[in-house]
Amino acid sequence: MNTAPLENVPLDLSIEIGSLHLKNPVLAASGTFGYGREFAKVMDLSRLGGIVTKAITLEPRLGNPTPRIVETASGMLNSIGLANVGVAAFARDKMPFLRSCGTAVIVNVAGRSMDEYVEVVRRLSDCPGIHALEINISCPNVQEGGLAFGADPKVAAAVIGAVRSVTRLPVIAKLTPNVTDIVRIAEAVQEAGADAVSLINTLVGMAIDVVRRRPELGGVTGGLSGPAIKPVALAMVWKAAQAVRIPVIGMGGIMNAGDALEFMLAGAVAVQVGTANFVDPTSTIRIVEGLEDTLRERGMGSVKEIIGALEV
Amino acid sequence: MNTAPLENVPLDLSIEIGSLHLKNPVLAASGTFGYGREFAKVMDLSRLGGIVTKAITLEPRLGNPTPRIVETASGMLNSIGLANVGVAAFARDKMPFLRSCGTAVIVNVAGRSMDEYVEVVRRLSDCPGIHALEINISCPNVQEGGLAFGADPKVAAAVIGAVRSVTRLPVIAKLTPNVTDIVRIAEAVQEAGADAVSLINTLVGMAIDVVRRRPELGGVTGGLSGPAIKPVALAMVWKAAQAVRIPVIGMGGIMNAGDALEFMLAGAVAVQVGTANFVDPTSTIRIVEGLEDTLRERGMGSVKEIIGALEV
Amino acid sequence: MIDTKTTILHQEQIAPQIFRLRLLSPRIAREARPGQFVHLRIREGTDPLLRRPFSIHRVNRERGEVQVLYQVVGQGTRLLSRKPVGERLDVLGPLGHRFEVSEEGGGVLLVAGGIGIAPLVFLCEDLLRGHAVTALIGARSRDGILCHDSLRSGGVTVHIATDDGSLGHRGLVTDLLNAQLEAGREAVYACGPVAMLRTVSALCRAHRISCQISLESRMACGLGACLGCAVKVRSSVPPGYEYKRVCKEGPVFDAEEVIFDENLLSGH
Amino acid sequence: MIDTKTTILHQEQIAPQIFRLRLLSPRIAREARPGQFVHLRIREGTDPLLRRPFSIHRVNRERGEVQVLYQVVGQGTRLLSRKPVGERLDVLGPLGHRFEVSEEGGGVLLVAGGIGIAPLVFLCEDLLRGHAVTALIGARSRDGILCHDSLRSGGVTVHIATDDGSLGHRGLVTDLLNAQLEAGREAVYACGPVAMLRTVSALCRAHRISCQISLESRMACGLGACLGCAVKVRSSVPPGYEYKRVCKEGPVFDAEEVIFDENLLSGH
Ligand SMILES: Cc1cc2nc3c(=O)[nH]c(=O)nc-3n(C[C@H](O)[C@H](O)[C@H](O)COP(=O)(O)OP(=O)(O)OC[C@H]3O[C@@H](n4cnc5c(N)ncnc54)[C@H](O)[C@@H]3O)c2cc1C
Ligand SMILES: Cc1cc2nc3c(=O)[nH]c(=O)nc-3n(C[C@H](O)[C@H](O)[C@H](O)COP(=O)(O)OP(=O)(O)OC[C@H]3O[C@@H](n4cnc5c(N)ncnc54)[C@H](O)[C@@H]3O)c2cc1C
Ligand SMILES: Cc1cc2nc3c(=O)[nH]c(=O)nc-3n(C[C@H](O)[C@H](O)[C@H](O)COP(=O)(O)O)c2cc1C
Ligand SMILES: Cc1cc2nc3c(=O)[nH]c(=O)nc-3n(C[C@H](O)[C@H](O)[C@H](O)COP(=O)(O)O)c2cc1C
Ligand code: FES
Ligand code: FES
Repeated sequence: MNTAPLENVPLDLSIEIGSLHLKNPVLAASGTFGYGREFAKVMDLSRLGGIVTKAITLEPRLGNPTPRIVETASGMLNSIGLANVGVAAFARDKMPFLRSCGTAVIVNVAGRSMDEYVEVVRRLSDCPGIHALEINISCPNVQEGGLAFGADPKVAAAVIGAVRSVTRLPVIAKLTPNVTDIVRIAEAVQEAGADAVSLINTLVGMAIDVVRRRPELGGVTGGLSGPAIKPVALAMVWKAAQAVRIPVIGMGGIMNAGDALEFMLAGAVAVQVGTANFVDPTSTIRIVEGLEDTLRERGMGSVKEIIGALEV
Repeated sequence: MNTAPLENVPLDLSIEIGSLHLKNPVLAASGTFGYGREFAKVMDLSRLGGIVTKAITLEPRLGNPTPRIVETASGMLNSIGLANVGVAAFARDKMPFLRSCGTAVIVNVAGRSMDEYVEVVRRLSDCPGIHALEINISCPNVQEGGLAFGADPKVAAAVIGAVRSVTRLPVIAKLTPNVTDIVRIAEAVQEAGADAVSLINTLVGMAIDVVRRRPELGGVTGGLSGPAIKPVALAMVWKAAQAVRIPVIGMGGIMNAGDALEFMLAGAVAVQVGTANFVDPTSTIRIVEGLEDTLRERGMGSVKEIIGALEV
Repeated sequence: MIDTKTTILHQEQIAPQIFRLRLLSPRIAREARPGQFVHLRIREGTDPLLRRPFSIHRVNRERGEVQVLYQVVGQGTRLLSRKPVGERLDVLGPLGHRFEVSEEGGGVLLVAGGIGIAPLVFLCEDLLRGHAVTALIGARSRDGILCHDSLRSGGVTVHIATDDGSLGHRGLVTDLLNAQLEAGREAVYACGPVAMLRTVSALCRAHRISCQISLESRMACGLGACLGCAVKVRSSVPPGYEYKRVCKEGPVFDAEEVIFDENLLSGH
Repeated sequence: MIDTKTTILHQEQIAPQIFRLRLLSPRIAREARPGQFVHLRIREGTDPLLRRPFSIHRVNRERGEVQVLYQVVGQGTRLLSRKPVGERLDVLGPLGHRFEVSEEGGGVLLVAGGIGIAPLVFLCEDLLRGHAVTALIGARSRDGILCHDSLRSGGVTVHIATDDGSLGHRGLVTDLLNAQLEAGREAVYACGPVAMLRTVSALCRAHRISCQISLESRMACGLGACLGCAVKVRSSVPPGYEYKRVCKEGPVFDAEEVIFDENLLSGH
């Protein structure tokens, strides 16, 4: 994946997720890319397929007690909580920059209650420059709501149905892996009107400081992300992609173009890159370039030829 | 954890799991230690708390197509299937050696049907030298049964209740992490008469060869083990230990004594060591020694002082 | 700030568990300000996965050199200490906020605990241009007292404290602080263990002397994006606190704003 | 067999991507038999997690040396190739089953594809004591033809084939096989790509000449415990096949028993 582009043949990396057109299938994952600005110094954001923002709630939230992160084998746990500036400040202070980035803006939405989800979605729908909403029914780091919404197919469908009815923006349901059967949740949100599903959010995990005999995280448990979880994510994406008609956006431990290809072969139309941004802030761009190289090397005109091309 | 024992003060590493007495809390995990013999050349098996055998079924089984393993970031996927010699050959050919090892022998039992579990348990109960049975209601690598038994609290309870009624040996229910709420399963098997629960078995995972566009494993998906899954395992052990009265045996990615201590602080009375045996075949012994060192360093007389001592 | 491949020019052990690393990076050397840090990728692969943050200890702008002074405390720093000269090292930086230095000259005080001396040496270069600098350096024993000779020869008045009395005052470095503060100072700059910083902050407040402290926190991105490095600070709006990012608003904070609670004292 | 810390005595690149590693391990050198392998831990930490298996290429019992000849194909072998002399390496071995060599002298044939030459050189030492040895060595191009000079000077008759014709016959090493087998041989020993082994096995069967092949398979334990390295072999009881462990019953198998199905051809 280190080879430079061989020649400048026209390559089609674009993909569609319902009415959402992306110039390429590589998105920065929620919570790992801030509101974009921090990364503008190290890369050209317009080369990204899109940016998914940190979760936005109705009111500002401070987030969880510290320490909030701990490294684990090939992964990390985070217990950030839903720390964010709230929907009003987001629309006022963060959207102007995001609108100017030249890439798709997908806003990740969270809430404590069904009403909160609906209200945040309503307000965001009035805000110009947003291309799609990702409904986070899967955050493991909040006491109320969060995980609970995404772990039960009926509740998941109810949230998605409710937000669906108040917005024209494409609705992406972000699913939790902490369930017995993710396919049932994916099917339920599809029926409720989701335009796409994205998976996986983090796995619930824990680490203990044996000297102090205390949890490493202020929030006790946290969400596991990074290469460690890639096999779990890939299995779920593969199962979900076979079961639903709507597009599947895959993520979990993607570090390089090879990893992204695995998810796309398994059926993901696009991928999100999370923890990798912390290891190498230009990961997303490297992955875009790596996908271009792969298409050239294999003489393929469009990235769509890869999607779901796994032979089982 | 590399320091040699400081002095030879008497240390009590023993623990009890119902009527099962273990000289120390370190067991070799099912499927990673064969039937013991392979490791006898590199260590003194009598220093182990116990050995859990590969899953035993009624008839011999060949196991899954190859390739059966693939390395992942800080972990591995296996799709061995329930390859084993069958209960008759096990009792005849493998038990004589196991009986001579000077350590507790715990036989891992699997089946395609409730009847098969019951029949295997019945036959093993007639076989001298077995200290306990671990009922594997959680193997992700078999088409029928396996995972299905462990993913539903009612089914899990039915299997455990059925085997409970045909044996006097301690019954340990081995739980799958691939569920929405492992606590409900743990509670269900406790009510059904399990003497202990052990967790976690492997997480369902997948890896793809992007050049050949094929799954890396002959069995398509497999079970993820090793350090990658430790945070997930620890969170589940901690939750289960708080919820049930029966002892919890913890495992998942334990590589050294520090890892074992994390599980014990979280409430595990004993630990199992799996994938670590492949990296260093003497891992189990190193962990026993590391626990001894820890007790000495902290001036503790018994390993029981550590169990559940996490301050949250 | 951009992502850079640097080259290891030199690495040497200068005390037990303490190493000095010299990296070639003309851009970082040029842009770096005292108090800022670099975020190092220890090695390729996924173990360890995350970068490690280190204060910029010194720079040599002419030679394009950046120095890091670090202590081996775990896997990442152990691996770093084994890197040979000539190896390339992936470095993000300079990151974070600098120590603020006032234009008016006057007497300033540095307080360092252990490896906390690292960023204060760089700060000293700035301060010595217009200020009389006194440094209080503390450590467990004489082995842990670092950089005192070079500070002295640079014109800094140095006082030393060791827990075991093997060099200077026997006791905590903060034991020396009251006398210094009573003499009057324009500003205090401190870096070291959280318990030390708490004492320094309290004494400075009592003496109404402005105090800047450099904090540590576990970091993922180092860029302000993940909110992982949060530290609790006072706020005028309910609930009376908020979080700031050590990598972005810090690592240098005004001591007044930091809330020294249990989580800060015990965690990283 | 026990777990051993060995020391790297020497490591050199002998061809593109091909390295020769010399380890100090008197015990392994003493116990090793041709066809057996060692299981190396590449580095500390969890990336890569699993050991890597390599055939024993040569031993020097007097000096207690064990040699491995390997090709860089991925992360593990790349990291191995960068290890400096003097570093300690954690090695399990010798493991697995040896090549069987008959007591009666006679003409035997070795067939090597690429890095498959590695175990056959050790075997040669045994064979040369009572047998006339011919070796067919194949590779993509002349760069990949290894050890031919030392085999020749040891008294082996060597024939070479390269895909691009840059050395010896242009074409597959198996093109040379029929002529050799028609000349009659007591036994054939082969190691190399699975497709090559399949052809060698088929031709040997056709000529009713006994053939032993060394197989590769992904391994976890290397000790026979995990059943991860299974390979499908013929069986007289239904369903007509069973699995054997490459690390225990292998890596050397009687070519007759191995089932060259799609999984073996495409996987490791
Ligand atoms: C802004 C800043 C500047 C720093 N400057 C220096 C310096 O100049 N010299 C120096 O020796 N050390 C400095 N540190 C601390 C240094 O980052 C840690 O000692 C180092 O990360 C430990 O890594 P490890 O793998 O050896 O330890 P481990 O304990 O194995 O690390 C495990 C994890 O915890 C994190 N961690 C452990 N200790 C600390 C810590 N004290 N602060 C932050 N994260 C930690 C690691 O980054 C890693 O993610 C600084 C920290 C920060 C935040
Ligand atoms: C019994 C035996 C003897 C061998 N002898 C030699 C030898 O003498 N010289 C030599 O160059 N190679 C030999 N090999 C192959 C060697 O083990 C692999 O090339 C090596 O494991 C690749 O590791 P990697 O990390 O560089 O590659 P990666 O492809 O990154 O490895 C990923 C995983 O796949 C496994 N793997 C990859 N290729 C193979 C393979 N061909 N066989 C088994 N597992 C593989 C690795 O062990 C690892 O678990 C032998 C293999 C076996 C089973
Ligand atoms: C620090 C951090 C914060 C995150 N915050 C959010 C969030 O606010 N909303 C959300 O849906 N997912 C959040 N996630 C989950 C990621 O978007 C992603 O689903 C997960 O990390 C798996 O991908 P990765 O392994 O590439 O990181 C967060 C992840 C991390 C590491
Ligand atoms: C190769 C392999 C085979 C396994 N076979 C079994 C089995 O037969 N029965 C069972 O209950 N668990 C089996 N397991 C699961 C382990 O016992 C253990 O639950 C899991 O690997 C997590 O622990 P670890 O991370 O320490 O390996 C197997 C695991 C591996 C890696
Ligand atoms: S380390 Fe990510 S915000 Fe500070
Ligand atoms: S590698 Fe484990 S049985 Fe062969």
